[in-house]
Amino acid sequence: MTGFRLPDGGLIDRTRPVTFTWDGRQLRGFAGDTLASALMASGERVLARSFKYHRPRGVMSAGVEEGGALVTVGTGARRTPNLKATEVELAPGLAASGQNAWPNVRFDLGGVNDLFSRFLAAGFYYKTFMGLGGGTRQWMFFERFIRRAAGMGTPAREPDPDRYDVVHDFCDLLVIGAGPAGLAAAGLAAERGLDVMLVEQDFALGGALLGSAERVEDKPGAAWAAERAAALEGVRVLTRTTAFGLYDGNVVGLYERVCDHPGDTDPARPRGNLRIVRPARIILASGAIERPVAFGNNDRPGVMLAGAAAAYLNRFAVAPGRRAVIAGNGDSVYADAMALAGARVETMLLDAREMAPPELAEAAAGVGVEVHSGYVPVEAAGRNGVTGLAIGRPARDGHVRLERTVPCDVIGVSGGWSPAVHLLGHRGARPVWHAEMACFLPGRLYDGVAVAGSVAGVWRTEDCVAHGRAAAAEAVEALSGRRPKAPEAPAPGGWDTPILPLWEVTLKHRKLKSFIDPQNDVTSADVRLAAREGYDSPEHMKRYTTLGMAPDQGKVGNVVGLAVLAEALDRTIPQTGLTTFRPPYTPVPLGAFAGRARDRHWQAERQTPMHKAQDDAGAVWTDAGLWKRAWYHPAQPGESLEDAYVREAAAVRETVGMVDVSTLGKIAVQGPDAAEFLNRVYVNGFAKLPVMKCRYGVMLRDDGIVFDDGVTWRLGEDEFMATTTTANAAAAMAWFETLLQTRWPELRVHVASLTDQWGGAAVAGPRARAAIEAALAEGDISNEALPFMGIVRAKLRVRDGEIPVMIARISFSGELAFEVYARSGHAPAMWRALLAQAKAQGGTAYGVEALGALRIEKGHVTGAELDGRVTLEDSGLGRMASKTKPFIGMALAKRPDLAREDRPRLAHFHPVTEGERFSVGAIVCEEGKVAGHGIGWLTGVTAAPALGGGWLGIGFVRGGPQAWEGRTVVLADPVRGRETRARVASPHQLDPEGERMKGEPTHA
Amino acid sequence: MPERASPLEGHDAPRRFGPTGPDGPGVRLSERRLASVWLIAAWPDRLAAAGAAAAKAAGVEAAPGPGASATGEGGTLMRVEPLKWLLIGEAETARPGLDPADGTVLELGHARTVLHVAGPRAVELMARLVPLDLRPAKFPEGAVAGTVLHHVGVTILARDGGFDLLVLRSFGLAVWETLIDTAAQFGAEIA
Amino acid sequence: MLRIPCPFCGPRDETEFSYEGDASVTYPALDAPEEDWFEAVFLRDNPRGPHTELWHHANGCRAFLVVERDTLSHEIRSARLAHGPTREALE
Amino acid sequence: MQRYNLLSVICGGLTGQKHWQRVWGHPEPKPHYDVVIVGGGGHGLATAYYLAKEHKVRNVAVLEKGWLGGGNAGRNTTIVRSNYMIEGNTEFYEHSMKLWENLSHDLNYNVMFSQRAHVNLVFSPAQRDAMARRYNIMRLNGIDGEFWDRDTLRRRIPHLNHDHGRFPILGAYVQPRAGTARHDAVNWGYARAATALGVDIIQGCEVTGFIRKGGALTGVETSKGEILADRIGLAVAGSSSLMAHKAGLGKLPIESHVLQAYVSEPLKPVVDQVIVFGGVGHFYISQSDKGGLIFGGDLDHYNSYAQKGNLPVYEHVIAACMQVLPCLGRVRVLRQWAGLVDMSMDGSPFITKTEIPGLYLNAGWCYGGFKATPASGHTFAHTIARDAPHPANAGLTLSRYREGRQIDESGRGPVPKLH
Ligand SMILES: Cc1cc2nc3c(=O)[nH]c(=O)nc-3n(C[C@H](O)[C@H](O)[C@H](O)COP(=O)(O)OP(=O)(O)OC[C@H]3O[C@@H](n4cnc5c(N)ncnc54)[C@H](O)[C@@H]3O)c2cc1C
Ligand SMILES: NC(=O)c1ccc[n+]([C@@H]2O[C@H](COP(=O)([O-])OP(=O)(O)OC[C@H]3O[C@@H](n4cnc5c(N)ncnc54)[C@H](O)[C@@H]3O)[C@@H](O)[C@H]2O)c1
Ligand SMILES: Cc1cc2nc3c(=O)[nH]c(=O)nc-3n(C[C@H](O)[C@H](O)[C@H](O)COP(=O)(O)O)c2cc1C
Ligand SMILES: [Zn+2]
Repeated sequence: MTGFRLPDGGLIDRTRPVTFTWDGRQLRGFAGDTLASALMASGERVLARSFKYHRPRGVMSAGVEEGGALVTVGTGARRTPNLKATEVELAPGLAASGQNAWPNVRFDLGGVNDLFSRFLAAGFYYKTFMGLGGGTRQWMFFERFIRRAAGMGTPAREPDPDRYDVVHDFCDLLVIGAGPAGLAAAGLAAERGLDVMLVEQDFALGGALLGSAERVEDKPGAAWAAERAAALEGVRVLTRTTAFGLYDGNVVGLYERVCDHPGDTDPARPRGNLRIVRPARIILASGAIERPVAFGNNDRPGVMLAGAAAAYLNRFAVAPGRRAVIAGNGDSVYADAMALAGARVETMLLDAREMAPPELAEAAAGVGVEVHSGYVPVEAAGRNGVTGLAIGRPARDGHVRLERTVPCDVIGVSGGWSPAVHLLGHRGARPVWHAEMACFLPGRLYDGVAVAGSVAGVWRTEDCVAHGRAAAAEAVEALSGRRPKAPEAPAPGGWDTPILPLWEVTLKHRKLKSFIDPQNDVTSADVRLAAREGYDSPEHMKRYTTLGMAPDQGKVGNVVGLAVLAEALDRTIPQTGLTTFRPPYTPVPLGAFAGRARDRHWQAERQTPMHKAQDDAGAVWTDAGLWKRAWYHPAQPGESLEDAYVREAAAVRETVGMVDVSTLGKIAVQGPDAAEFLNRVYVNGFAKLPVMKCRYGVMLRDDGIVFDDGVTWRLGEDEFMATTTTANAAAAMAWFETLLQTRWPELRVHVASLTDQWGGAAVAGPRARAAIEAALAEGDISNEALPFMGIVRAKLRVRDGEIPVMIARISFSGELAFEVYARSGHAPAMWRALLAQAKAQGGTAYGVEALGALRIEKGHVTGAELDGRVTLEDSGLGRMASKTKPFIGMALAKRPDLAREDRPRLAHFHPVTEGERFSVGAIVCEEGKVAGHGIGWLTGVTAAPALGGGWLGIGFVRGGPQAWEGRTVVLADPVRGRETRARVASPHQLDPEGERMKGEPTHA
Repeated sequence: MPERASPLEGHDAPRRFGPTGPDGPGVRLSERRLASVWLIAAWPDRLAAAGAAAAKAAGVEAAPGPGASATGEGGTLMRVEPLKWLLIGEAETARPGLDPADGTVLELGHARTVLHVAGPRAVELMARLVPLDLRPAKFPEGAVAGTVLHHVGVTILARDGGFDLLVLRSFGLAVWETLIDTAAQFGAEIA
Repeated sequence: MLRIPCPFCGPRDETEFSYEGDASVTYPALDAPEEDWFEAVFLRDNPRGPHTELWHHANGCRAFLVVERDTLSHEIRSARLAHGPTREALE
Repeated sequence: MQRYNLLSVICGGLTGQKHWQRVWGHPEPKPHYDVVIVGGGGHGLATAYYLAKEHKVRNVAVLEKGWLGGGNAGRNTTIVRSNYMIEGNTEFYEHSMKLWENLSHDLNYNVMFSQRAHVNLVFSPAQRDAMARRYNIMRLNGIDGEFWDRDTLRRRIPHLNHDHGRFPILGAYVQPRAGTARHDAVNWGYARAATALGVDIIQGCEVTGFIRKGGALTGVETSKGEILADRIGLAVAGSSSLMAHKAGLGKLPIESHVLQAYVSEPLKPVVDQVIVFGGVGHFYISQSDKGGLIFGGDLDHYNSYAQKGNLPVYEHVIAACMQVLPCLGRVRVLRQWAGLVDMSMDGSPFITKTEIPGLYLNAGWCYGGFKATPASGHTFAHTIARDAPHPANAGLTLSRYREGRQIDESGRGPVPKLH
């Protein structure tokens, strides 16, 4: 027989029926059901198949410790695998299905594994599949089948359509768990004026009271809980919210399920929130989790925790079966048995203890429970569902004498209770074994963290309430600054008759297949095998058998497994030791941690002030760090990258071109010691740089390797603007602050970022001056007034007036060039005004590809060359280093390997065969020695009209160009299947004296 | 002087989006155009003197301490760094007078844009963006804080019951889009 | 999450800061011998336990802080401004 | 040593798993050994194995303070590759790759080395060019490496975020022979084989100091008493600075950091290769044979010995994961843990003699020591046995920094947190 709905009772809302589908079939439950209770009410028993043996599995609990019923919910992009049916709130239209089975969970071909289970003991895969004759081919052949059989649910292949938020919360007191202890704690703290947050993973408040028939202050527990909850004004109560991790600083991670439950599928709202809470104090009131006992076939559908059997009855008005056997070793099972009997379920109670507690036994018998003391469960009968239970009596030799089989269709088992101390373990605190109560209690507590209720081994409800209040009172005292006097909290305990530790039932002459971790199919025999083979540390046993490594993380199996291991090693449980608790307490969707940082919003996009102006004109964009930079400006739609950059570069050489340089880092350096500071930071000198002049500088790292380069402008006696590469702008700023605040505190210098204050355009080419002058409203940029590396202030005429600008004679392309800086708000107007004049001169806008071509022809280094491993001399800048003043990096730059003459130096490469090309990343090798690490590498390539029109490369070669006069080298590029011969030349062939940059244009 | 371009150009047309409840949108978003921004930085041993100059420029009693701001004729003076104040205003103001022996002044009028977040659910929106407790009790009118919004540095000023977010201009549009993306769930309006 | 008590801004998340390593390293004069620079740049105590280190409040008040933190328990005992003159000015 | 094969598994099934021998014991330490290895991680165990097997030095003890394989060896994301560019690294990691390819047979223990390809995504032309240099160097050294363009990548991994990412995926550089292995199996395989050759593996034995006579070290003080040794090899990864101080080596160029890793709930096959990317962020993911997705990214950027990580790195790593595999949004993180990585000043390791006679150092493994385990053991054993480096670890010296020969794959300079 299977489960069925009772005509009345439970906390479900019978006025709101909910239809849902299970493996495609329509079924019905009510609001307030979980998927598990609704399936049980519909008579479904086999809901899943186990990991290794593919044995049939049903509901084994009523909470997050569920080891059996793992299902998949949702379809298409919203398909969500591995959900525990006990944690899924029933919602209208919910589509749930079985997983890890073919064709379905009721009839699964994978079940054949169970027949061979004797060969598939723990760790068998370490001892075979290696194949013969070396190599990995045989293993990888078997691996394909193993991977398909393993794993549980199948994830979606489409992007998750839902969004999640990361929410930052702050409070005085965070209470975790809304059972009697948590509700009491939150209530008292709020009354005393604390700013309180109460979080509860369930969709209802009350904790264990929801599943028990117990009365509190002479009203049903659930009603008492609802009353307490209603009285919590001013408390932020978050249901469907799991505290999954406790971290340093007592910061707690929460996952709040927002839109995964009935009645709230608003598209604008996130599916869930990852909440990061920073409480001043925490009260952990997370309760305790019931443990099973390892007995024969204890994984069959119909075997569940005793408390769960009662909970389905009390909370969901579902009888798990017609004839139940409740088997336990402590007082708590009596209430469970009485609840079942009260619902006219024929119930037998086995109490492992010889002397059952008299009043409890009498009360149970009073409602028709057949009580047997001194009895234990031996072996469940039935395959796809329990049909009976063999019972017996423990004998002195530790085994059990089998007596008889009792027909039944549900078995509720209890081996005791494990306080949910997991969160305390996240920060490394080890729980302490309490032998008499056979459970681990919280160990050392961190300051600011208190425990309340059954998490501390306090079992009676009224004691839990008192414990909650005491913990809250302590928090109020602590936060008021007064030394908190320890309030009298109830001591652990509360059972009339002590529990009788019972971990495993064994027969003398027959081995029982008893499961400790039903999800990973780990049996007690596996644990003993691990001990026998030498994997006898609990950490080795865990990893060899995979006990506790499944989705329930051993919430019910870990302590039982540890007890079996301790017995196998003839040691006590505390001597053996528990494995480590790790976040998350229960699994959390990856999407929640990503929050809004999805797709395009993963990293913020930076735009220059002239972005829109160029975009409107059809610019094609590329990325430079977080910036968008114009890659090229197609003359007509569809123009290729190569055609565009050759055209643009030619314009700069022949008429005029304009490029957006706003992304360069710009740092204001102000104060009387500004010049001295720059002198120490750059290899070359700045003290004698005249005002309204600028100078190219290079910075080294402490270890003597080149860090960054750029032009520094002197705008006043005590005011400089240092420009850096786009990539190192933030790093350079932080580096300046490091030096000023931690190494040279005596220097009177202030630094601040100017990157976003100015938009900059480089106007380069023989007609650059003419183009700018046509737009000038004020200012003289003649060669006399504005010599090479000079700066002037001027005004440009724009559509609606005049704008102030700074103009500097800086050239990166090697042509006559000016960098025009306007304040960001005026920069679009500057760009439009200058571009109009440039076009009038036959010029164009150009992008970073053309910029690259021009600088390669000129032999300038960029980030492609300065890869964090090259020195000043390597990059052809050795002569810049000052001989007279010290600078950062000078000492370690002298290290022997950095000073070797045969280091790779900057050079140009020309193809020997006309028309041939080569690519960046090619390795420069000597003729006949195309192997090993070669003698250099290429960092940049381009078509080079200004240097003979052929293909041109820039890069490094051992000993520099002079070492390869008249000799060809091989450019090996095996990744692209190419090998070309090249001639090595000096990188400074184009206008080496720089007449174009410095003087009047001699040509054009 | 010609009109200044905004980094939100083309993206800030007034509209409503998300489920607005009976009592109107939960969040109102707008851009506040600044005309002048001056960074006043004191030498460590001249903090008081530089502070006095800053206060004078802002037209307030005294220069505000850490986490505070003061508003006067010359604009709003905010203490943003141990040795630095930021003076922002919607009117053009002259360069604050400061003796070089006391510190330095830097013009940053164009470096930032100000995004204003207002409305009954502004605090809830901000809790999804920055790791600070911006509830009125903890972050009253006039409070100032430098923090991080999705990896982007931002300075927050509590003003007119809402918040001014001072963002580097180049990040302006990206932060604006993040505000819109996150605010939709509260019912929002671009004013 | 490390909560770092910035003397200027108050307690803040580690995400606003950038960790800048061992604060007990003293860097020699720029033209000091290679060996002194080698030790300052390359060798570290790397203790398990109390550690004096630098944190830069990059997304906050841009101040460098000298923080005393235990590298095993992560407990933070103190934080002060690294720049002496500014520290004195604020006291 | 008892042979593991299909026959033995069948025999096990028929005899109720009774005939399996112990893989290792719990020997009490002898008063003297020829060689003592401090640290029972992958590197320490492998070193002991190769000392016994290749150099016939059998009077060896491995001293492990906790349980063997409990350090980084039991915590890593199991990625095995040999795609290194800088001289010294290229040779060393390919030497390791060749040892990996026969390791299950050498140890008679299935380490599950699965060569499913290491796919390094590329987001910008500049990144594509920079990596071309590394994969060309690999090819010139006989190491497999190729480039998958957009279409190939789209065909091989259709559910990557090809079109909607913050940066366009331009393709990927791939090492087909690279992949993953089962970390525990490597530790247990080496421990079992070393025990069979006579090595004593002593767990729960913490080295607390060193015994000196004259200038030389003659043994170690431990939680189980004094143990004398002619030669001592340090292989304690994240604890290297602590041991170096005690041994008199002074400061090392190392910072210890927490590196986190994550596993998802078990899933049917969804990620077949090892998928990684760097530059615009840092992320790596693969799927274990049990079905869990194993992934990680950057370390927690501050010094730490805590073996537990903090929330900001969750957000950083998982946002990177969702950027390239947005279909994993509803898949759930099952467990997060952390190891204690010894970050060196250039991101490369040290396998070398030291200035103290008889003391040898194996450290500086950063993110990447699991793939090095076979070669590290092999070359460290050679260095200890011969008191001279093997060709494959000749470049991995402590003195390289003084010479100005940093082996800096990333070019980020002497800042440990950046490697
Ligand atoms: C999260 C994470 C992910 C990683 N992912 C990868 C990856 O994908 N690929 C890769 O190649 N590498 C990876 N690594 C790096 C790799 O795991 C390590 O570099 C490598 O394992 C270090 O060598 P080991 O195994 O000997 O170290 P460990 O296993 O740490 O060995 C050191 C041992 O020394 C012991 N010890 C310490 N002090 C003492 C003492 N005083 N006395 C006695 N014993 C002592 C420790 O208990 C420890 O067992 C990862 C590391 C981590 C933490
Ligand atoms: N008779 C017995 O032996 C026995 C044993 C255990 C418990 N109990 C009963 O259980 C109750 C114990 O009261 P209590 O308040 O200590 O515990 P509780 O179990 O009633 O409540 C704990 C609550 O915390 C929630 N929770 C746990 N971990 C969480 C997390 N990480 N995040 C969010 N929520 C989480 C649970 O969902 C639950 O609602 C009493 O009624 C007691 O009588 C009895
Ligand atoms: C490659 C790999 C795979 C893992 N797979 C799982 C897993 O499937 N389930 C699980 O619970 N833990 C898994 N773990 C984590 C371990 O349980 C454990 O957290 C880790 O070894 C660190 O040990 P500690 O948590 O005891 O400190 C895995 C660890 C590694 C390195
Ligand atoms: Zn600060």
